[in-house]
Amino acid sequence: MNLSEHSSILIVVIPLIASFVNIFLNFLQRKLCYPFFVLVLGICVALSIDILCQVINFGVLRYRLGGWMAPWGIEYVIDHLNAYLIVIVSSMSFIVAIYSKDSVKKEISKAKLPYFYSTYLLLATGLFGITVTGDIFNLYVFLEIASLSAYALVAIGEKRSVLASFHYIIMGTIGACFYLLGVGYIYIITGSLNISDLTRLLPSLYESKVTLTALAFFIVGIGIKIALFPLHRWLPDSYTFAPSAVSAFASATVTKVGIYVLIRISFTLFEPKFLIEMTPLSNILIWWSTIAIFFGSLIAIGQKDFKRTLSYILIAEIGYMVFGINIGNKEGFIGAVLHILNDSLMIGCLFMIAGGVFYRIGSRNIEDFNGLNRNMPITMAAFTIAALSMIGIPPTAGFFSKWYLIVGAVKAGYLVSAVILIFSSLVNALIFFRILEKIYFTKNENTPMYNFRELPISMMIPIVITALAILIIGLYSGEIISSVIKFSLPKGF
Amino acid sequence: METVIGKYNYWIYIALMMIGFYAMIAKRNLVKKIVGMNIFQTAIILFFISTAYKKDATIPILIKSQEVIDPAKYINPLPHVLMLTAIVVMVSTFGVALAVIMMLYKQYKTLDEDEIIEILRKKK
Amino acid sequence: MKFFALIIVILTGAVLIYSTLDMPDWGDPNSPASLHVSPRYIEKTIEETATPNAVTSVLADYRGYDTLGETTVIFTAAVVCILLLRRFEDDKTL
Amino acid sequence: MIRLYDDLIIQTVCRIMIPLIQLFAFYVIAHGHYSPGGGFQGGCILGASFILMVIAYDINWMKRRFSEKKNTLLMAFGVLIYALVGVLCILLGAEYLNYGILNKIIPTDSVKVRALGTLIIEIGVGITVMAVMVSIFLNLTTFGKHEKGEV
Repeated sequence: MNLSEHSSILIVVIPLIASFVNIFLNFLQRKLCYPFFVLVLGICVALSIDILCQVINFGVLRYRLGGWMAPWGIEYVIDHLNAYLIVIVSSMSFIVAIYSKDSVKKEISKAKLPYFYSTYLLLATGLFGITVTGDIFNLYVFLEIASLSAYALVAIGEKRSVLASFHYIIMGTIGACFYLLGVGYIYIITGSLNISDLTRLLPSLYESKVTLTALAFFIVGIGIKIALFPLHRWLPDSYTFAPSAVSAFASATVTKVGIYVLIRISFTLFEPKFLIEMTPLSNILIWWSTIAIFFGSLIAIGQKDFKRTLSYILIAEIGYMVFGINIGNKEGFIGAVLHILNDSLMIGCLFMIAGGVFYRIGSRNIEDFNGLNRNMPITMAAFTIAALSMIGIPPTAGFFSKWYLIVGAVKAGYLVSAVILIFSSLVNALIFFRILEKIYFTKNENTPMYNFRELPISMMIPIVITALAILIIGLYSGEIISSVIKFSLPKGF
Repeated sequence: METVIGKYNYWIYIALMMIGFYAMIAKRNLVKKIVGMNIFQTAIILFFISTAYKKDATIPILIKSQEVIDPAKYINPLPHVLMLTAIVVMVSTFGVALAVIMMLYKQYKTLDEDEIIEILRKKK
Repeated sequence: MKFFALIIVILTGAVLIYSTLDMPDWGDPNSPASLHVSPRYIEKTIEETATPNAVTSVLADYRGYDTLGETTVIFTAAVVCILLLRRFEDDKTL
Repeated sequence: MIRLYDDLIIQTVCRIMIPLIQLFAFYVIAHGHYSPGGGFQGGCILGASFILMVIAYDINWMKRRFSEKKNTLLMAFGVLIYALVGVLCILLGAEYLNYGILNKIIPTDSVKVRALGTLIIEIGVGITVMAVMVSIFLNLTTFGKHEKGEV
């Protein structure tokens, strides 16, 4: 028996089992819940790195669940793209899990903490399940696990979060239903649910109206789940009022996994030429995402609430990724996939800092950031790094992905979109330099002198780790592209 | 005419789906919204189930003594399995949505979305 | 607002109905869905799983992992209801 | 919203009905291999019997027989059975949820052991569904208080 050949299934099953065991621990010894929860996510990080190494060394991993052959049973297929996503999701969930220890104590009552940890683990399970699976219906099941736990995690935040969560439920269910309808349409004309089997079957059916409708429904359904601009209504409220650990985790992973599903559907399930050449869909998506970038950035300027500003920036970033996927050349795709990693780190780090500031001064208003560097120098240094990366200043990670995206846009001839991308970076600069100025240089007489120190160590470490990771990944982004992302390019790019 | 006879079942389910969808996005009462959600999901389930049907076929429970099994004599079991899963998902979503609605009712003492937004605006 | 919603709904419905024209007829025994994957479930269920009910054998064996997912979904719903609604005695905050 | 509601006819009928309902639930779970039925359907019927107890008598009457702690533990236990059967298959040297390998510890042939594995997980599913139905019902009807009387 060799456990490492089972690591692709263990990464889903271990957090799943842990979420049940957490319920038992609640009745046996409540203090053990938190260490157990962090330990399990730590194991997941180790497993995900193991999977990535296996994929780099031996190529695509296939795992037949229940021992059944592919179109009859469910199959796990892990290539470079999946493995990359799993590493991102598992490490972000681990980092935010460490962070959640102190931040959650103020926001959730003690008796409910074990249930919170269980739900968090279930959200992680759902995301892992979506990432590794090679079956479109199995993907729907895990999408629902992830969504249900995300609704609940949002709803336990501040008072207004409940209404936000309700909107999230309505929108999320419409998205999931559209996805399920897409699965149904595909199933009726092919009779199969396995992605590799469908890749073989679908090309002969590209002329059919059903295929096109199914693809459109997939895209709209996932578009709701990733909050692409006109469908974004649920996101700002949810991430503003959710507990800070939840906003950090969800913003860093949920939408990124949605982007991954979009890539899978558009380029693995269907051939790239179907989306790009045979139908106008990719052209529509390019303009759609350009509008998303423009309006996301524009609305972000006007916000006073820091978390809400970040939410609108996140909407713009989602636009970047959808844009990069659809322009249909190598640079754009590399930029989009690299941006998944960078954006996950940057947004995660910024949301954690927002939560940290809220933990200390009890406010999310940007006006209250005046002179914070005297009290929280390390956190604010991390904030500076993340902000610079968000703007796209060279040594940080954010620069490289944006560079690839702009090069791709220019190469494909979408000059307007390239201008909008640069405009969005300038808007980010405007927003973040305004905050940085408040933090470092404002010495207003009216500024209240806060008498507190740095954040507790358990919140400090995750913030510092993500900030350092932004710098390090910036230096090594060439390596990441040549060893992982290059192999995940779709056929014909 | 043949199209109508061959496809009318799909059309009925699509009409049902759209009734649910309309309720989800247009109704202002929260409970009506999730009732619409239920109609939508149930219609999708009916849609899937109808794809499993074959003419003159029976339920896929085999009789052991049979030697040669003709798949055309039994309806397709796969959509049934998928829809068992979808039913459970539907029930769970409904439960979670009801829980959230109850929390909302506890906070605002109303189930109308417009009234809730009005209350929130007054607080500001 | 309601008018806008009605337009969206009618458009969606129209797209869905328009594309049904390319679908196999209702009850067609030669539709792809009844020829490609599913025949094996019916033919081999006794031979491979010793279960005459094909729905059970697909549910719990061939696609058993989906069922694990669905059980997890319903477990999630219960945990979520406890997390959102339950008021414990030793809990003074809510 | 749950009030004490004494009605002799309802209570007597339920006293007779509830064991029969539970028996039928077990039949549905166990007979899923040969007729329509299985874990979910049986679990729902079993859960309904407990909900009937709450409706016909009151919540305390039901909680004396089936406490909240037991319910929560069973909820996790049922699906844990399912997941652990899969892990057991890995430990015995096959893929996750490949019940065929269980014949290393259960002395039957590798086809019949699959039916047996199916039965084990159906029981797990049934337990979870039953506990979940009761839990959601109690939380929704009592606003999470788990007590009788006005909310």
